[in-house]
Amino acid sequence: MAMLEFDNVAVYYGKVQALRGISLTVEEGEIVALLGNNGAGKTTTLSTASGLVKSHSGRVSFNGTDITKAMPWNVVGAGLIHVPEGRRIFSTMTVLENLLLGGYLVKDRALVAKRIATVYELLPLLAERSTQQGGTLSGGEQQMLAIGRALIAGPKMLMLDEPSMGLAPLIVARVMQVISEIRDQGTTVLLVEQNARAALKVTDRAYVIDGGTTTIEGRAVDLLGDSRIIDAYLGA
Amino acid sequence: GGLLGGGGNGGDSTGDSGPIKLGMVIPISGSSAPTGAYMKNGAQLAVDEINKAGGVLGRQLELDVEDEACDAQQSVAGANKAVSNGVVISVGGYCSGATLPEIPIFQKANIPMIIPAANSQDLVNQGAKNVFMINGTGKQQSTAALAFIKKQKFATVALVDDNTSYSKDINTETKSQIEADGAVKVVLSTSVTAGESDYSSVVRDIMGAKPALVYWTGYYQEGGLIINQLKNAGFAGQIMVADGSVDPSLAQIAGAGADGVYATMTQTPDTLKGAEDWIASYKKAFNSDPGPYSTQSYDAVRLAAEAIKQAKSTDGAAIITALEAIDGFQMFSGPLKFTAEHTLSSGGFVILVIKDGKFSLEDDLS
Amino acid sequence: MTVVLEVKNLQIAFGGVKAVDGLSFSVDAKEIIAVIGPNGAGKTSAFNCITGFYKPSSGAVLLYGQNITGKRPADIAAAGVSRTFQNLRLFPDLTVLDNVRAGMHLYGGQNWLDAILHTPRFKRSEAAYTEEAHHWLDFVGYSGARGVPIRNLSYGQQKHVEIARALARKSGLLLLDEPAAGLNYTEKRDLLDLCQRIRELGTAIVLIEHDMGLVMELSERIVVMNFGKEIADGTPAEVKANPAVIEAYLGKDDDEEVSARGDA
Amino acid sequence: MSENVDTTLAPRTTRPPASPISRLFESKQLGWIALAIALLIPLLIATPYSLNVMTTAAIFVLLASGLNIVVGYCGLLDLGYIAFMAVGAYTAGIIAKAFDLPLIFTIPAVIIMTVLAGLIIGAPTLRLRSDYLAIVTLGFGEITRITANNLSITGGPSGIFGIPGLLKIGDFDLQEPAVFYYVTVLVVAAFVLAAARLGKSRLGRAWRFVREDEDAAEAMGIHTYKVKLMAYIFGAVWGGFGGILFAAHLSAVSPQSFVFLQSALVLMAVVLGGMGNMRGVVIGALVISLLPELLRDLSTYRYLVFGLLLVVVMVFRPQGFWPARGYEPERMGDVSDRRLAKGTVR
Amino acid sequence: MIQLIWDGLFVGSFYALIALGYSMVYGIIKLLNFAHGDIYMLGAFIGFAVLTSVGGIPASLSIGALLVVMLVSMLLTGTAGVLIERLAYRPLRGAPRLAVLITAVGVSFSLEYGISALAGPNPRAFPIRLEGNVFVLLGARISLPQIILMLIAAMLMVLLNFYVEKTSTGRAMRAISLDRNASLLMGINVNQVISRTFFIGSALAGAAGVMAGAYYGKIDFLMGFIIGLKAFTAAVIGGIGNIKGAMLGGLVLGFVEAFGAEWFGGQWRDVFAFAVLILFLTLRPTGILGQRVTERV
Ligand SMILES: Nc1ncnc2c1ncn2[C@@H]1O[C@H](COP(=O)(O)OP(=O)(O)OP(=O)(O)O)[C@@H](O)[C@H]1O
Ligand SMILES: Nc1ncnc2c1ncn2[C@@H]1O[C@H](COP(=O)(O)OP(=O)(O)OP(=O)(O)O)[C@@H](O)[C@H]1O
Ligand SMILES: CC(C)C[C@H](N)C(=O)O
Ligand SMILES: [Mg+2]
Ligand SMILES: [Mg+2]
Repeated sequence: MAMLEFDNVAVYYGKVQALRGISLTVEEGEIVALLGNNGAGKTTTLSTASGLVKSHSGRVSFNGTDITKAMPWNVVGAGLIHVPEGRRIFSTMTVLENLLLGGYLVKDRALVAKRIATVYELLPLLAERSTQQGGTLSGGEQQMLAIGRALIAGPKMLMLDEPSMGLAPLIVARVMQVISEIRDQGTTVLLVEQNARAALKVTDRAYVIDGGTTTIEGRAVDLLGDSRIIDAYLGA
Repeated sequence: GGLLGGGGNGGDSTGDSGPIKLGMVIPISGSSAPTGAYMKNGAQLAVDEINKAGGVLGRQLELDVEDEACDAQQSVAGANKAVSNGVVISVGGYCSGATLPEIPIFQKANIPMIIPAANSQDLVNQGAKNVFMINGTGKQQSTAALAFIKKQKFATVALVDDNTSYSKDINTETKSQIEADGAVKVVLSTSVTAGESDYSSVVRDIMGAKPALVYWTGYYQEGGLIINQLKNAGFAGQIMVADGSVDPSLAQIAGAGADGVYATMTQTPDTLKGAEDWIASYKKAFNSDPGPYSTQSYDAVRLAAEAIKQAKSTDGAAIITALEAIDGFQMFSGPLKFTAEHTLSSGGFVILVIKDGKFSLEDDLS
Repeated sequence: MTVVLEVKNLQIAFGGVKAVDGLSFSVDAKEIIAVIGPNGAGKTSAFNCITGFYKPSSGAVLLYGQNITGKRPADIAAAGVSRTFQNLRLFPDLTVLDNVRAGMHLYGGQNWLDAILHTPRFKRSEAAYTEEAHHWLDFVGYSGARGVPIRNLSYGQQKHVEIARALARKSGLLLLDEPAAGLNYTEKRDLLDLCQRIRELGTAIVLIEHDMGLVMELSERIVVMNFGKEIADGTPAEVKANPAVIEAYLGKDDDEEVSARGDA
Repeated sequence: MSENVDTTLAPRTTRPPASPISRLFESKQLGWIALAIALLIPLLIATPYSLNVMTTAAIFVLLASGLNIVVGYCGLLDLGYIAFMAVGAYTAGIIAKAFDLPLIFTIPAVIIMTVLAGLIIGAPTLRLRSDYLAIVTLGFGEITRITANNLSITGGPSGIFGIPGLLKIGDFDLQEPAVFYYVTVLVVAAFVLAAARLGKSRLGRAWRFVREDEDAAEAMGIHTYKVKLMAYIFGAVWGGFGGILFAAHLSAVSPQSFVFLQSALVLMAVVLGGMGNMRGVVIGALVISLLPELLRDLSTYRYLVFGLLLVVVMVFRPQGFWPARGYEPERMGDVSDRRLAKGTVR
Repeated sequence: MIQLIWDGLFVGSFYALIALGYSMVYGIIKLLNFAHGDIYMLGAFIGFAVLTSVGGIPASLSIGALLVVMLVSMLLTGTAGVLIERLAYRPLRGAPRLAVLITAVGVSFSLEYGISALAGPNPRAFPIRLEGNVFVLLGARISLPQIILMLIAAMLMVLLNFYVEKTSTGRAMRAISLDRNASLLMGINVNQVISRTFFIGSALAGAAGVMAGAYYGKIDFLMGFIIGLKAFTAAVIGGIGNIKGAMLGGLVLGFVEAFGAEWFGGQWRDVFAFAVLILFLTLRPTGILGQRVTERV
């Protein structure tokens, strides 16, 4: 059974149709990438899964349950965590408070503390800054925090929206490495990336979204050699 | 009629058939709404009685009540509405500030005004021919207050108002009369803001000034609170209130300390001999006790009916002439004869005192 | 060569953090300079000091030799500095065209009385505003709807509008803060081309960017920052080979993250 | 906005392109049609009451259009707007009465005083953002009212009465209710048109830029202080003219007319009508001023019903009756909104 | 002088209690809830209704009875707050902020005139009245009821502060106020947290209403208006959205008013208070404790 499944999902913003029938699956333990031009509908796809955006038709299921109409907090409760585009750090709260909020639905405080410790190990920069206000972190620091915050929830599956945006090359490499490590520890990942080359290096499969529909699908190794992909997303 | 319908049925009551309409612009909403209700009932009682007895000039009376919320703009709309509805005489007016801008409107429409309650000196100062006031004026009230103060030999007085025109009017008038008289000293003259609960700052001022008498010239809502807070603070002097504070609730709000509080007031049904029947019929009609200005409103309607009867017409000018000619018409405040200024010849002010939570006559100042 | 911008020993600190700690560089007319460095190195803070959003604690910023240090943003903008923001700062409820018109505020051409009376002068200037707005949108290659509010645009579209707005300011110096973030390969190629066309307008560009392919191909000089300090300043080739830069920023495996490669 | 994010997740207003009907409504002629209706109404109903109510409503429209400059265009939440009307009304009333001048001659003085008031209220509020601004303006409103209540030049709590009319030449008296109504409507129409035109100018855009994002506006070379002050000054002058008409209409000015509630009502008109859109604001002002009159016959239940209606209307039309559309033609002279957000950049 | 300070402190604690609810609601949904003062009024009337329906209460029991009545009233006003949010404010999520503000004014009208229609426009004398020993401390007359009321107020405020600063719901409240969508992604049930905020804020106002009724002895349907404005002012002085700031702001406003009345006379008190407020805000544009948001550009 697929972990996350989209079945012909359509989404409108007012009268503007953003998704015109998205179908995709993510199997447990996979890293799957979503590629596509600006405005193709990648962010909308993730937001539909997490319940921020209501779909017009079609069906989204997570771990076999229908979450098409689920409220965002129930989606989080089910273990599907969305790291949004633009990081969305709580700006006047400290790094630690941001992390604690990531564990909002985790009732076991000791567990939260343990996870925070793990995140500090994984992303030591956050440990240094734990009492700094989130809003004053640099862009890259904020991205670390956003990922770290999502991990505190103990996700079964993580949806990351352009995590490498604005990051220094070394850090991009680090983030991609962190993503594989997260997967290795058992978390499934759906990754939206513009940095296709970096993304395809760590992913198993990828979909290309164009104009609100899924157009190309394939294994990452194959896509790296696919001329359509090379022309549009990788460069020769 | 509503906003648009106003014109349709208006005007015809000035003719010779159909009911005669009396306009009454009073506060139905806002913080003075309670008094508005008393006034409306008092007027309605008179209308019903007169109608039962056959009406006036063979026609029935009809009361047209319009809300003014104690606000100039709303009272202007209300007055205009009354005019459009074809009233021949106005029997409303509680808040002086709201009543003042009504004057030109009624004047232009040739409609006389019998003002039952509003009594700021400014109303008199307008010198409008169509305005008749059947409540004592601020000046008359101040005179009564001073007379009582001297009679009781209060050496020092504190004057407190609530910063509204009516209240400040009495404060300044009393102050200047006292100062002109010279026998008594004003140790404090100050204002509070109406509508609050805590009046500790004025209480502090009073305690500091140590007057023999505090004269509160505002309304009963705040009056009750100030009396209570003064007593709690251990104020040992006497307290007197003006007519805006004469309401059964004053004593309830003031609590235990209310007994012995004086008031300058025109006669009320409670203090008048022979008013028991009137009170009973009021109770029967409205299932509640009469309140401030129920009597004056009742009298305003009766007076209006009388004037129309004398004038034998609903024409404004004729009614004004009839009102000016009236002599000895019996009202709660005594027999009526207007002065040249269209005010009561004597304000008819008396001193009441609270005993067991009720106002009773203390001194008729005669 | 005229010197457009000169930054001398710029410093600013937040609490204990020295965000910018003695930065100096200069920009000549028509030059494209890149500022790179790890996240948190102080690049954006430096931009903010130059444009007046932060008041530097010491140091000087000279524009065409004139000292603009510590002036308010509007005055610095008027003096001839234009910028974009790392996190988009468009006017979300206003239309694409209005957003670009914002860049033309200093053109003037009408006053409030003209507006109330709808004088011919007013009508002329309004028409000119609109025409210019379309011009700059065409210039950046924006092909989306133009009469719709910015909110309805995707991130990438918004980035283009922001650049168009900055260009409409027609200033001699353009500061771009991570213009390529969030763009894919093709889009980055377009951006590269756009920057070159901007230079041809006679505008000098300073850009902060993490995409090394773009930086190496585009810039004449690169300033590298780390912990607020300048650790290198030189041609792309020099910087690429600088061990300190490799250590702090690039990493050894340098082609890894480059999506727009120099040879493309 | 300090959010460190793009706007993709934020709730967005997605309004469809104009339908034929709304296109008709947005046509240039609409204003003239409305003006014609306003001028024709007295021929149908001309009771003193309806004239009075309509005149009051027209003055209210003027106030709302002035506040719309401050709140709708520039985004400065002003909870004490009625103070400007108070300044205008008192200035006009005091001068007219003292020199027994027709009110029309007080206009220069009113302009001077309201511009000053705009500066005085504007200056300290410039550094403040949103709700701090709200309380400061509320404070100014109350200070103005209480001061008028306590000074003798303003007539204390009773205010000023018997103010001369606008103008009287021989037998021709502008104060005649029907005439005064026409004068008011024409004056108000001129001001509304001027405000609407300002909104579509360079200054009007600058106001909106400041409303949306002050930092970005500064980066465009816009002096946010100056632009905000301009909004206050225009708003103040509009309010001041409202004050003159008010004084002429009631022939009286007293502090009760300038309580906080009045400011709240004007704000309500702006929001209910649709912030930033002059046409909507006119409708909002008509609704807010006429509704309580229409409900007059409910007496005690009047404000209960008014309150409930407000809630219901806002719940069903949160953007107001007629919000600023936020769309414009794609190309010059192009009436349709071609190519809605479909196109992607590449 | 001491009397002055004491009086200011006492009034200030009423302001503070109401300002708290104002600030909480503001903090979370950025709404200037103009109906908040009317909740205070509602609380007083609920207390009144409960007391009159129970019938006479022996004076000796008055403190105990008051506490019970207060709890009932808190429960009911809290529920009323939740209902109002559900019906009038929630449908406007995502609408322009001012739209909600206008709705709040509509709610305020409805509450005021709804109560006026139900209970009549007349002011009512509160059935129990706190009267107690007065003692003189450093020259100031202080009464037992005042002390009791201030203790209750202080206790409520301390509890609330703990709740907001230390519990995860409190953290969620702050998170929602910063970024509602991001809060959703943390798994925060935003509707529920907002409901709770309204419940708590309204319950505090309800408590204040009962306390005011019992202490001052008079209630009426417009009693919430002025104090609502005062609470708003207090909340802003303190730094709107900031819980501790609201408390502090209430006390400061109480003092400023007391001194204003003392120095300039009652009629100039509010002018003085607002002038101080304006001056203060020009110097410190975000209130006493309001965060100086260093906006990152
Ligand atoms: N709230 C909204 N209102 C109206 N239109 C929207 C909204 N959000 C997105 N859109 C439109 O929907 C389409 C898909 O947008 P989305 O943000 O999902 O794209 P994306 O693939 O994430 O793009 P990017 O790479 O630029 O982030 C775009 O055309 C955009 O203009
Ligand atoms: N307003 C502020 N208050 C406190 N600290 C700040 C502020 N602005 C920046 N900083 C700190 O200054 C340092 C430099 O930040 P800056 O945004 O300039 O980095 P950057 O080089 O642009 O990084 P990135 O590439 O990630 O955008 C960071 O550590 C950041 O946390
Ligand atoms: C007590 C009342 C007769 C006074 C009235 N409210 C007035 O303003 O004149
Ligand atoms: Mg996206
Ligand atoms: Mg940066």
